[in-house]
Amino acid sequence: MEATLPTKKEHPRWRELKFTLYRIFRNPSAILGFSLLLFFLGVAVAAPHLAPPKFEHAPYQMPHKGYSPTPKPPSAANIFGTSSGQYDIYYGIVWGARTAFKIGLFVVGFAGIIGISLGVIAGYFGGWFDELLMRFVDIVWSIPLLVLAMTIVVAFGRGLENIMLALALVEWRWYVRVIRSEVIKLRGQEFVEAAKLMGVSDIKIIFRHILPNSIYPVLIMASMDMGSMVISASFMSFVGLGAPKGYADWGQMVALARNYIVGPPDDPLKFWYTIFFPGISIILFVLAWNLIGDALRDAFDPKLRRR
Amino acid sequence: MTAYIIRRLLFLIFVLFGVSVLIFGLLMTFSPERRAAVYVTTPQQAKDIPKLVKQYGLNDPVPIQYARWVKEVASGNLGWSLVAARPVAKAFWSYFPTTLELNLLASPLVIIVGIWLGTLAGVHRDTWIDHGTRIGAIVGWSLPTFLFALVLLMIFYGYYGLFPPGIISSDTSLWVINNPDKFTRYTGMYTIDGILNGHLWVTWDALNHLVLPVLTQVIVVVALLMRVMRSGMLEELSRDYVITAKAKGADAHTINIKHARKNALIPVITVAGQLVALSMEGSIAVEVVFSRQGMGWWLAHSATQLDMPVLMSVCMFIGVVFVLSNLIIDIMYAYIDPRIQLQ
Amino acid sequence: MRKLVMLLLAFSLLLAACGEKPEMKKKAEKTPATETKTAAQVGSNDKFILESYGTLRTLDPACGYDSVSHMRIMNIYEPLIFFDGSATDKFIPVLATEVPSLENGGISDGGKTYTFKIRKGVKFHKGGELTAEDVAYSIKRHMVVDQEGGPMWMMLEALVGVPSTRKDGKIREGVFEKIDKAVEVKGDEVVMHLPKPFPPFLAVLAYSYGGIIMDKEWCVENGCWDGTVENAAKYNNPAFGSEPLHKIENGTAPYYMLKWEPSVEFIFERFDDYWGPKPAIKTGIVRYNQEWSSRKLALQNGDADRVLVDPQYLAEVENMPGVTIHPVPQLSVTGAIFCQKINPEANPNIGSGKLDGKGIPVDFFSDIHVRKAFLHAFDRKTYAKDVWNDQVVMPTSPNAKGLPYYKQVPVYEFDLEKAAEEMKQAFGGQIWEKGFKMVITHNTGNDQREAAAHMLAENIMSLNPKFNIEVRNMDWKDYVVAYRKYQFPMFIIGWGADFPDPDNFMFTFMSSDGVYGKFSAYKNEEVDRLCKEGRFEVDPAKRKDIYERLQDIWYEDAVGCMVYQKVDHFTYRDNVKGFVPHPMLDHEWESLKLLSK
Amino acid sequence: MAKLLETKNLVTNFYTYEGSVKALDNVSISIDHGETFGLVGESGCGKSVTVRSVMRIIQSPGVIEGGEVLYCDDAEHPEQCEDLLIKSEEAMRELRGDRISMIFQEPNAALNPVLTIGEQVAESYMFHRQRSMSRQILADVESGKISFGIFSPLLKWAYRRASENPRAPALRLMSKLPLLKLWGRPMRREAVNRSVGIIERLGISNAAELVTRYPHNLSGGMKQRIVIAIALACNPTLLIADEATSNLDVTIQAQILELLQDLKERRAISSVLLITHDLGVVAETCDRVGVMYAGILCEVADVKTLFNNPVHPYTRALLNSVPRFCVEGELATIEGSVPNLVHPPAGCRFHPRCKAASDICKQEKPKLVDLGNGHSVACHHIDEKIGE
Repeated sequence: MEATLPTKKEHPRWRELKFTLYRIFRNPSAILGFSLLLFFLGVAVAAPHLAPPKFEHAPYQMPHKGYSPTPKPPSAANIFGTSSGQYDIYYGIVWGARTAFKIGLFVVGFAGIIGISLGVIAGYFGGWFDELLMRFVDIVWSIPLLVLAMTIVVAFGRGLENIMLALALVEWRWYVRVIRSEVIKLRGQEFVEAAKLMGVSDIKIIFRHILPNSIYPVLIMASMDMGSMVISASFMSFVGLGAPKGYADWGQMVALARNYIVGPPDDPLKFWYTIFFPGISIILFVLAWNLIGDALRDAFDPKLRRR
Repeated sequence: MTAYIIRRLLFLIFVLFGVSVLIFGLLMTFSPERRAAVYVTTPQQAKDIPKLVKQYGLNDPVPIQYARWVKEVASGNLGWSLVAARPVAKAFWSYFPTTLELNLLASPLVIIVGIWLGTLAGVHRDTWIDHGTRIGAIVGWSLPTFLFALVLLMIFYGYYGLFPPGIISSDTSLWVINNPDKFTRYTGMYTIDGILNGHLWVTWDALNHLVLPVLTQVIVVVALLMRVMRSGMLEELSRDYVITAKAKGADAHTINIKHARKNALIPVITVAGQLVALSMEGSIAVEVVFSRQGMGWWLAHSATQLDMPVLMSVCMFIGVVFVLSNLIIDIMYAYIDPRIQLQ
Repeated sequence: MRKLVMLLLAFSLLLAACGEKPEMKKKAEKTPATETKTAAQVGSNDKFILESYGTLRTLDPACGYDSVSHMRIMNIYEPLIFFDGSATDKFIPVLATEVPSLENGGISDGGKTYTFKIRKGVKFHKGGELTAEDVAYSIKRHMVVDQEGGPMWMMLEALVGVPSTRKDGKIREGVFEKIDKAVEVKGDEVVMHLPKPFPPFLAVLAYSYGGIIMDKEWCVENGCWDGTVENAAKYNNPAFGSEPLHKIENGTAPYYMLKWEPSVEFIFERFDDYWGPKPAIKTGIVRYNQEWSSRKLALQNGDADRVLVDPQYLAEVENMPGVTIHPVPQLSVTGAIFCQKINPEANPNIGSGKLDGKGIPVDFFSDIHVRKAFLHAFDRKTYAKDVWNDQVVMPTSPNAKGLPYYKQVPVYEFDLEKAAEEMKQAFGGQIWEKGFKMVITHNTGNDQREAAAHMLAENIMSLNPKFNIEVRNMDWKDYVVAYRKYQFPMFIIGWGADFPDPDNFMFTFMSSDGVYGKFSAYKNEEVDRLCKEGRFEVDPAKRKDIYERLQDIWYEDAVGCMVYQKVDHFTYRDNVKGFVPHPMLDHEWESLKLLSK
Repeated sequence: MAKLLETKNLVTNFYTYEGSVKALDNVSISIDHGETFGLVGESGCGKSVTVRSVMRIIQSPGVIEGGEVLYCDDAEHPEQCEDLLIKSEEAMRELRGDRISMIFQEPNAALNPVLTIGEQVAESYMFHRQRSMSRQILADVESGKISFGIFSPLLKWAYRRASENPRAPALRLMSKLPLLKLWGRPMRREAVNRSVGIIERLGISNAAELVTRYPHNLSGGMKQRIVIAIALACNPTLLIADEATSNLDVTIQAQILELLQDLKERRAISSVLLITHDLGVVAETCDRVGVMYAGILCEVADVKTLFNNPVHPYTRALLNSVPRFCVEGELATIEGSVPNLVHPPAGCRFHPRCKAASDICKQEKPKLVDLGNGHSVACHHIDEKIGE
């Protein structure tokens, strides 16, 4: 008890962080989320050792023996079985973990950086830039994420890279809105006004006062997005805009397995492995991020935290 | 109030203009030949591509093409839909009722279930009800819609032969066509038309096809509502007026329902726009999996055929629906929260 | 609520896993609809349901140029003659009373005049009786319309001698007069004059691509060409979708269109005033269903009498009880064609564009050793076995099996050592030394072409670690544009017969004027000459020599790698009888009047 | 005088992340019938927690750990006291707002923003006065003042039942059924009428119009009156005013205090428990005063004794920190700050700030010692102080 007690020497922000971490890890769902995440992270990092690629220059290309469209059940050679086209599902799952992180990190990173920088500038300085940006956001806002992203993918061409790009090009609007409203709330507060009166430069105010206090909702959103973007990408694959067959992407693997969801009449679950392994990977991956996001929300929400 | 609505409608025009420019810009990333190829379906036809470019003026400067497009749209010609094999405007009227039907059935369920479960979880904070609903919401949130829909289809239709996909059984559909005097398609929605025409078995048949789509749609959308409702309830239950009510001698039911829930509904309304967007997105997957020919289905298939005119029109249409629904949400907001005045 | 759902899910999964599959009843028997309905439910023995995913483009016989439109049009309208059973060169009369031939004098003037006797007592769906005038009008009207991207080039080529009514976007001088004069009414007969003999003419007429007969008055009433030469230009090349007969019909066939809800369903209903025998099926429904799982379930549950099965799913229905499968080899071949002069401009497919190991030179495939190496790397046996389950014809040249003058030419057998040998000789050994990098692109969604691309790429890469081939995919519409810009080092593409004649294939694939010949930049004077001669040669013996020589050249020059000749599998419920296979009619095809249950 | 309310060794803790906050440590106070009792202390010393514990409206994570809250409604029979802490929640509900009611310090937060004033005030009647309202409606119907037309028999029957037992199962069922649930309408109307009455009694002229408004339309003083109206609606025996006037202008403050005094004189309420940190208010209105510090009760005395002869060092310090007109010189402050109640100081909780603290203060908790005349003090050094 004594150890967790805040003492006066600690920096308040550090103390705050400790408290937050305590809150997060008091939550069993967060622990579950982080362990799942660590697992996937481990798989992604160790991918070249877990499943050595056949061609060095194309590691995401799943190896296959033969071309038969009928999936084969798990065996010693293919422990998760093979999908249509005889692609090794195990290989796809392992390298797909990298793809999933790639999708999440790229989309969230890109959207986050654009959204945060534009949102902070617009919210802090206001004026014509704010007006212009927000009208543009209004326009983009009037089309749901998937619809707009689909349109962009269609325009740029199919493929995972374009899906990622499209999602990022749509998702930034969230970050702008959230951070801008936080910044506007903070802008009017005494400590910012005081800093301004003391002649602190705008940049310094933004980095010292505004960002640290407005970043939490963004963090929560980012962690949720890490998962939901993988779902969105898999949805695009499902619609038929995704990576080519044989690319190690869970979403595409599920989407392509949909034709094998029902087996022959005498054995309806014959091809269970084609949908089960990639499906469960997506669900667990997204679940991990959502559990973390949920725990973060509980921990950061100023209205709920002190109780 | 009127002034507010008029302003919002003006805003709608602005948004439509913006969306059209945006989408048109995207369309122009295609080469003229590529856009002409939209009219081509067999290898044999490919040789006519350069002629098609000329015929449809696809090589003209972009502003001219845009102006031409606006002129066409103003005269009601939204382009040609390959998937629907008819003009976009006409196709719209045959697809829209299907989506509307789905959401007309799903939305009340979403609202009732979401608010009910969210309230329940908020009231019984940290009990098994709360944990159960929360975990349920997170898991529901983590499920790809199409996967869930496919599994439902596999189980119910694949194994039990229940709840077939599609909009209506072919027998019923055939009967409807053969008896135009007995069955008028007033709304284009079989459930409602069945009631209007007094043929309840048509409604029953249509509902039979709607069970799984509605179930999927509800589960996809309800998670968000539930979560917002729960945190709203938690927040409201910690407010002073709750203690006031308690000190008045109010029972738990009155406090939860009359006092806290009404206040907790306010943040729910702020995410209502998001719910509408979610429903639209959900409709895409649901309609594709259950082969219901609605807006979402149309959109998805147009996307795979890279049919830009349709994507453009659908985006514009969705923009209209979205802005209008936000307007309605704002009005509802003002109704629920007396502190808000629309100006 | 959620708990309940989860519980239900878990429960049903459990049940399913235990294999306690409840008895599956036909849905039609369960709906309360059956109790109430009487009109449509006279027993479903006269109803036929087909589930497929082809999109119907148009019902206008002058504009439809795809197999889906063809199927709908051919069940509603009738041509003068039609193929006799499965034959491609024998015909039966339909709206004509006999098939013109040299023997009966129907073909005269050295193959330049065709005379058709028109059947009497034929009624159109919307009233009116067939006359010779209707026939002549119909043939001319289709040519007058000649929509861009439409099928009318065949009829124009045969009857007018030019492939289009337009040149450079403008109408050809006097073309409508020529059209008008080409078809003539003589009492009960219609006479067609050809500028040159056109051997496949009867086959063209038997198809819906120009041979469909309509009611003149009805057409004019509905905004079609009024029959005058002066006004013809107004009706030429209508914009996409604004063709007047786009969604209405008035044919003579035993079925009329009851309903067309695009991408939902198309319903045929029996026409009671049909001139011929009354068909067994009263109602034919084509339901649109893109999800294979769902189509399969429909077939399995008996909710559909026939579903469209893509080759990769064939294994799943092969052992399904109550299902009959008819394999039908098609006059349709797919090949990987080498482009001998690639367009280097902003081309991502050839790397650096130089012979430096980081790309390929633009004339990479002009070296026959490279072409032969690729041909040696294609494992035809494995391909047929794995991809097609051996349910395929492996063609040796573009002249598909089943076409006249078919000849089995030798092939470059699968041998990686020989392939390596060839590669070592290519470009004076430089290729082998420096290696190369390129992209093979196939069109999205075609699993068979995708497999071929991967097979070629992986086998070539296994020759030498310096060889690097990436496989990409591209949407069909982009693909069409890109190969026409000489962007692909190699394109994998198919060709289906417009008419059953080697000309349609050998010209397309090999002539420098043919679609694929042109865009592969392959030029061989002898080939061009032979192609031209073969088209108009009337003497079968001479034609045989010409086309056999062409097939030999295909092997000698290693022009391209033939991948497969399509075999479509028509998959019916057992109780459906009467299907007649035809190599010109692919799996979108169905002739309702022949079926019974 | 007879006791109305007595707390005995009340202990309330809050369980938070940093540990359990010992908010109340054996607090014992008593209030007589007809008395105005003041509870003073710095903010955070446990005044509000005390009264909320009394009413059992402590919110989580707060828990009442022990002690007794004796409530003696009948002044004639002081032996018939009941312990509120062991009563059922339902019985407590009956009591709250009816016998004991409370005025809250923050009128902005205390009113529900989405309900009209009328609805909020009327709730008190709906909870506690259904019988009498039913009787009145029946009487009005009999005398012909109101009429229900053809529904008269049904409604009359309903109100007759309601006047006997407003929670009768039949009525509860009726309230759940569509259309039939409208039977409660006249009652609600009556409740709103009564609300108008009580608001008018508080000296607001346009009460009839006011009840249709929402809280955000009202000024702070007005809202505070509404909060008071809610508390007074059922003429409670004990009115707890939790910093009822702290956030208001001085003039409005005076008005409201006058109002309370007036109500007491008119016997609308019997006793008042006034919580405040304003000693001036205490001096003016209270009969007896309790001083709290960090969750303990330091000193209780009648108002004169406390002001003239404070014994506890904290009380003295508190009194010294109040500006007075007649005394010149600097204001005295209390050194140090309020202790962290997760780890309250051992012994006397005031000892770290007490100038007179000795070793015993650091080790042993002082007990509340009665000095006579109802003056009790919790300090180890009483003897030294009394003389001063």
